[in-house]
Amino acid sequence: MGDLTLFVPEAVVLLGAIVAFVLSVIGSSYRVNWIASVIMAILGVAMSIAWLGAAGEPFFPGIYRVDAFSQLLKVGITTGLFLSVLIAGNPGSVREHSRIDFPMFLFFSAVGMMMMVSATELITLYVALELSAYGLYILAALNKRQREGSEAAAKYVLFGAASSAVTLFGISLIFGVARSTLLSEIIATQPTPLMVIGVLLALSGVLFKLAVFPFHAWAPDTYQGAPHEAVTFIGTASKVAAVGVIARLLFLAIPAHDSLVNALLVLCVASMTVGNLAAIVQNDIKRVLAYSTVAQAGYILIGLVSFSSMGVASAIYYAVIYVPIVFCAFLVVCVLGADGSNPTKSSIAGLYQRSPLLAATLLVGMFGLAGIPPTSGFMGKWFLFSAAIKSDLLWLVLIGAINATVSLYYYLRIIKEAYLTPPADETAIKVSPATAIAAGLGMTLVLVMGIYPRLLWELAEAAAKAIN
Amino acid sequence: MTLEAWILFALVLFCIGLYGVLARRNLIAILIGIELMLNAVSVNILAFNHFLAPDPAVGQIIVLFIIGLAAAEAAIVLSIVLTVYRQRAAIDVQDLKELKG
Amino acid sequence: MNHQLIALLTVMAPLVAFATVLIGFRSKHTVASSIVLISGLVTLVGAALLLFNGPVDGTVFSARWFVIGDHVIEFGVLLDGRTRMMGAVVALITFCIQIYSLSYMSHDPGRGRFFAFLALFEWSMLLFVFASNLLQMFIFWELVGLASFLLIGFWYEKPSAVAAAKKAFIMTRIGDIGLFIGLILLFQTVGTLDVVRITQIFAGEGLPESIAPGRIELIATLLFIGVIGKSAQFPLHTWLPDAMEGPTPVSALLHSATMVAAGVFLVVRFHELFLDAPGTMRFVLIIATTTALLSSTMAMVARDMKRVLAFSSISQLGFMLMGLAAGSLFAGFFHLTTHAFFKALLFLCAGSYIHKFGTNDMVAMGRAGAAGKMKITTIGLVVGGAALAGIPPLAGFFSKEQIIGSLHGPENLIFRIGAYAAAFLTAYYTFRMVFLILRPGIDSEAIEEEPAGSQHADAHDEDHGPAEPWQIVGPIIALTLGTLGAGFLGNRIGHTLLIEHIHHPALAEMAPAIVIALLGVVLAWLDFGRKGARQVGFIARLPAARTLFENRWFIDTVYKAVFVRLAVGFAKLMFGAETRGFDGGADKLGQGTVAAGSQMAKAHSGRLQFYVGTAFVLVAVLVFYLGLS
Amino acid sequence: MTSSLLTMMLLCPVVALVATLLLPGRHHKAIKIVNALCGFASVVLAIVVWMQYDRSAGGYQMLEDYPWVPTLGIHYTVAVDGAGVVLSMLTALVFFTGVLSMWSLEKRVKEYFAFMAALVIGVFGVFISLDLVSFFFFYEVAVLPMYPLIAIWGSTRKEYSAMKLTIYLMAGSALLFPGLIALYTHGGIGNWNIVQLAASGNFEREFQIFIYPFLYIGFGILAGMFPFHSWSPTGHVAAPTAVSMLHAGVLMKLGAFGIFRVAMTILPEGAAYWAPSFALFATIGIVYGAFVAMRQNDFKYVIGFSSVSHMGIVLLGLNIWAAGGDAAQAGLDGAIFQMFAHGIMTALFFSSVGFIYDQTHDRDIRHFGGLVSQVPLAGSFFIMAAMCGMGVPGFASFWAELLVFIAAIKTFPVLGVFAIAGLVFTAAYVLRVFGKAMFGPRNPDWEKLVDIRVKSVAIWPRAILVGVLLLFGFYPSLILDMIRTAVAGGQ
Repeated sequence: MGDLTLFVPEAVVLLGAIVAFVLSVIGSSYRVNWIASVIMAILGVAMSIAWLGAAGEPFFPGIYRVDAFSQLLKVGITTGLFLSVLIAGNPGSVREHSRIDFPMFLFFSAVGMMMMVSATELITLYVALELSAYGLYILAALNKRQREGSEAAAKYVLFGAASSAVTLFGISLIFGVARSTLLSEIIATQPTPLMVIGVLLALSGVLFKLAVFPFHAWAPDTYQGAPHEAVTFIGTASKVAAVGVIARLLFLAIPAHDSLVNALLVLCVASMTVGNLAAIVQNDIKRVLAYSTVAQAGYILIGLVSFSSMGVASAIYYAVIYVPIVFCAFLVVCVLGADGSNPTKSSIAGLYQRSPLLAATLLVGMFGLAGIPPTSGFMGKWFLFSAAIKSDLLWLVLIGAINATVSLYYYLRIIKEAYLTPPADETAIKVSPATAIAAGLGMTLVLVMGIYPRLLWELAEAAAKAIN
Repeated sequence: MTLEAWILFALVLFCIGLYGVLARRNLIAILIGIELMLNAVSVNILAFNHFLAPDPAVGQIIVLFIIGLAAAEAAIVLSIVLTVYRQRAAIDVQDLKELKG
Repeated sequence: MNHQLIALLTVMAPLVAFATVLIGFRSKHTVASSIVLISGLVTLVGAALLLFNGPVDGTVFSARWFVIGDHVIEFGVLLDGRTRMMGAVVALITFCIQIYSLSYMSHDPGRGRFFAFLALFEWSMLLFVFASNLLQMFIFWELVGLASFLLIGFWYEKPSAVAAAKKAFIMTRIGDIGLFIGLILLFQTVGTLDVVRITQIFAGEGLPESIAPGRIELIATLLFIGVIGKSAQFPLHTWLPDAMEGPTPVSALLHSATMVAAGVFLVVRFHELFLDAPGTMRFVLIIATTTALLSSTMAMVARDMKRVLAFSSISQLGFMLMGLAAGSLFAGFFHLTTHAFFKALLFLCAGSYIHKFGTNDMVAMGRAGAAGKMKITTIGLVVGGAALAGIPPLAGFFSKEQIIGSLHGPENLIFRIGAYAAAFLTAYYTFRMVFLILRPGIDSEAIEEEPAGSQHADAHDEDHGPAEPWQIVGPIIALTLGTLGAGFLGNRIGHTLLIEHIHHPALAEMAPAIVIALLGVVLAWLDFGRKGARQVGFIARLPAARTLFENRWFIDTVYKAVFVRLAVGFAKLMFGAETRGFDGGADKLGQGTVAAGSQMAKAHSGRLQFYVGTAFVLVAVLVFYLGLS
Repeated sequence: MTSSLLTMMLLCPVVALVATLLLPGRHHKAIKIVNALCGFASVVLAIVVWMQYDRSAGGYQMLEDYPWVPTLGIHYTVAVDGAGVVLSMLTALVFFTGVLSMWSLEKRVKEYFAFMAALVIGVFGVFISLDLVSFFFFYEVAVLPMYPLIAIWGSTRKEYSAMKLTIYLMAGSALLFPGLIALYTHGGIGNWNIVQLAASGNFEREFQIFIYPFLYIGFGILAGMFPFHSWSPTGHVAAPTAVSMLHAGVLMKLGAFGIFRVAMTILPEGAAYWAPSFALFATIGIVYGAFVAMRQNDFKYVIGFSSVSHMGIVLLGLNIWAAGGDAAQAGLDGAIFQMFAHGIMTALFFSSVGFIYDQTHDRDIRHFGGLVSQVPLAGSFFIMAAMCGMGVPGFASFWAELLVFIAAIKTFPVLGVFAIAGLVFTAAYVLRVFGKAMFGPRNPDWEKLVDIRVKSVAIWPRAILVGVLLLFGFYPSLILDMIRTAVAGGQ
């Protein structure tokens, strides 16, 4: 047995899940449950940050590794968790009688994600993957508008289950070739074509999580039908975890990476293009964000397919900064959709007059997604593209940059609605203090990491080194 | 039976499951298709385990995990199917196309 | 006083006046005109001092101004014979015209601005003349164009004036491009733009061996293209007749000592260079002769007094260039000087009539009793006309003799004949003008053919004040005296130009020209002057010729039909390319992207099994690919 | 010597931005005053920079260097050479006069000045950055605020134009991304410093030839390069006065400056290889812009296409520099001078047109007549700007064009002749506007127009701009000597 203290961040989040569970069982009010959850989430973030420098293996050798890589991603995950919990003070789109369980699923899922990024053994990885997914499946079904919620959840869970079956099939192939499930042993094996196929198949489950084409189609539908607060979590933390897993798995096939890279390049380009194109004509803001997620997944893949330390670092960097950026966008969705409805372009019209804070948050979020300085999105893209060009993928960067241009079109249209179109209803929007804090926090994170990227980047570089 | 035969069998099983997922309209049938795919994987792993693995216990443990996870997954899928049923009084996958575009 | 100070005062006084008036006193007319007049006087005195006791040669002032590559271009004032002489002429004539304008423009609401522009005009011309390098010349050449644009279009609410100003600017600018390119090539060839250096190089120091054959010809031709535009030579002459849309004092200035004179002065300035390009000189000769003849014919049928004078200017400019091209610097420059006097005089006289009678039509003026009512003006007109016609012993006679004299030798025979012909026509149309005013035939046929549009005269209301106030009479008298006397200054001018031997033609040489000029006068007398003359010129009796001449050989028409339409068509084409091609194309691309997005969104049909199926098919394809490789 | 002058200059708009954001939106006057003060401060600092710059030494001066992301070699490095000094001055002037010319703004004052300050931050940043990343960072910062500025305060299809402009410029950035990064990865010196990259000599000829078009076209789009110019007139037309001033005045210069500072400096061989082709495009742009302008009836479209034409001159000059040869220096001097002159001139243009438009809400030249007599001052300012545009001596742009043309005749004789011929076409369209709107019979509809009052704020920006145009028009070596040091350090 290793040093169990290394498991503290996960343990805190797990404890949070248990607290939330207990509180719901003893019938306390949602308010109490929420406050407790916020505290636990803050603890989780604090512990993750405190354990940033930790390294070692808390359990049996080879199956679970705590290192710079996993810890940085955990910070991202817990940040996502914290922000998602913070704005769930009054989750209007979640069914009334299910609200009390809402935080618990977030926490359980977060535990799964944190384990995903630390898992160094295939079955552990798979279990963590499923653990993180189950909570999300349930969360998706909790929409107040149950007809939509159930459809969203059904699509999500069935697609998810099918791709996890494929993942498992891939794992079985890897196992067959390497005769082990420990990544450290697999990596030592000479990869055969079968092994490469296995890696590709095994990736499908995480590609699904990241919503990479062709495993993306659930995203728009689920985003649209799931409660806003749940989507906030799905859209932030789970991407970080997925990036971590992909980074780990890809390195299994490094020696034979040419064809695998080509395969992933196809997915990468297709993701960016499909996501951006489909997002153009959307009216529902959540659908826009869903398709934009698909495109962003493509950008992240640019870093990963660069197959270099810098590429991984840039992907990690992007995944982490992506959390507050997307959060800024979803925060607005949550506030505007507090009655359970989905905000559309027309419902954000004149947002500036109704709430300058929300409009600014939206602006920062959109600019972040579009990669406009001084938001962190710009630096993120810059790092990704730098990595790709270092790996001689100039054309990929060109495609990515053109896609970024296309994406600007729909981001700007949202901003235009918020700032230009006069509102149909001029009443000011009330923003709760917690939400205001969350908005401020989100914007600060986006801007600070854009203007001062150094700290996070160096962490990401260390993380990328740790993975090799 | 040789390893190849087992693998072939697993592959066929997997494809049958996949067919179920893609072609059946009933949500429960789709779930069953997924279960078949998982079982195919189990077969696969056991075959590899039996013929190749240094330590036969590993495969068996993996399969136990798979079975357990599959059960949990089934529970979740069923519960969601139930909500679908409540809303639409049907569990036809073809009805699930209100969210689109 | 030292020369530097005088020179600076001379050239900068008008600028100070211009700036002061424009910024501070645009609407305080009296102050404005006083300031400009004072500056004009300062300039005049300065120019006179420079002319009579200035140093013969040398740059008296220079300041680092600009850098091209490694070459420093300096802003300088160069004094030598040519510049001192020309500067004095410019200053004198401008001052006369400024005084004249006091009365002429006295009722114009914009006269503050008018005087400011006059000062700008004078300043530009002076610095053009005194420039120490070609670039500076070019700059002030352009500013002269700008000032004349502003003055021609002075009555900017009149569309015809605006059109005329625009035409003047664009047509001269076409020439300027030639000059500009020539300037650059010259700079590249000899490596300097300094006037003195260039003169030295071409005068005898010799050129570097490496210069490609024909290079000097090319440069000279390009420079001459600038002259064609500025001095209104064929084929860019058409702006000048239109340019009298401006107030008459402006025309007087434009046609005598500034604007058009600038072109000729450029050739004077770089005469050494032109002499080194014999091919170009032939070309200049051809153009100049053509222009002299062509515009004379146009003058024969015009009834607008200012238009007749405008055509005569074109023709006389042709004469000057003929002289220069024939190799005689003195002849060309002499004629430039004398012409400045009598042409300014003629325009001032014309303005005086126009001011009084409110029409530009000579027939109408004559009928209104112009000759009787305005004696001094009429004397001026007769003297100026005689000078223009080349009647001895007036100014124009001597200078024209010099030009014809310079066209000696068999190779110039045809040009000499052309010059005689032009001289004949000049005498004819000048005296046609004189007789139409002096001896109006009340029942002559000419009256019935009132040309359309001759009532556009610039005098706004008739008969204000005395017919001949001192501000108008004074300059006319001064210029009349100048016209009477300038012809005898030939030696003096030659001396100033440092020309040692001036060829004074003998009487026998002069005889043909005198005879021809008198013939022209006589013919004019027969057609217009004698009692009972029908007052219809012999040309007017030839319908074909008349139509041709009245329509100015259809040159304007052709320009309008070909070049203007070509430009407009080209602009239309470009506009179409922009809206449908570059701009429209970009829009199309955007629309295409959105349409693709719409299709893409439609593909997400919401059907789960389609989603999953697509994913599996694609994964299968990739697996297949991985398996193969 | 280290000094923080440049950073201080950069901080002027930053202070303006922060102060504007902190001030309550209803205090219009306070916001305007704060911005005007910051603008004025930046002018003062630009003048100080101008004075402090040691012309005899040349090269890059007032260097400040702080690591930003050190492991990737990204620094915040600022320094100026002569070109940077001149263009910083331009920016400061346009910033200050831009604020003044929007003094009467009443609509959403706070956001307006915030966005404008953001734009100016970007522009300053580009002109002083020596690090490719910070260069591009500021470049993008400068571009984006145009969208809200046009879309909110603009006119005539404002949303369409704003979107078109932004997308077009971002498409340019799409080319810059791979181009700039390739410089870094290929440079192999582990940092993004423009000077060091240029000196590294690690770019072999094939690479330069391959990468150069990315950078040239990417920056060129912002410079209004034919055939990728069509965003620019559309944007001009829609933009409000001060935004047009900024847009044509400084924003388009960023593109040209990028070509000069990044593409040509780092990739000289590639630049030389492509120079004839791109010079051809630049020349087409000169003539083409003039001809299209001849057909336009909207004041701002005319000016917009004139900008295409004038920026063609800038690009031509730059390409002459890139092509090398005897005339290279003159070409570059002319190009940078033209950037400055055109910036001031266009700002003056737009501020005059804006003054008229604010009262009439009409910009069709056919609907006007005799404006000089109706609004003598505004009309005169317009005429002066137009004359500068025509290259009339006495105005700054004359010298700039002169230099470019002299160099063009030497390096690309045929193109040079066409470019010079463009002067005639320019005169044609400018005079057309004069004839239709400024001169001619007064249009009775606009008899009630109010002219610029001599004692109002409105006269200041115009007077300053005219003053600058004339100052450098009459005494060009004042600025030219500064520009010339650019090359001493740059080459």
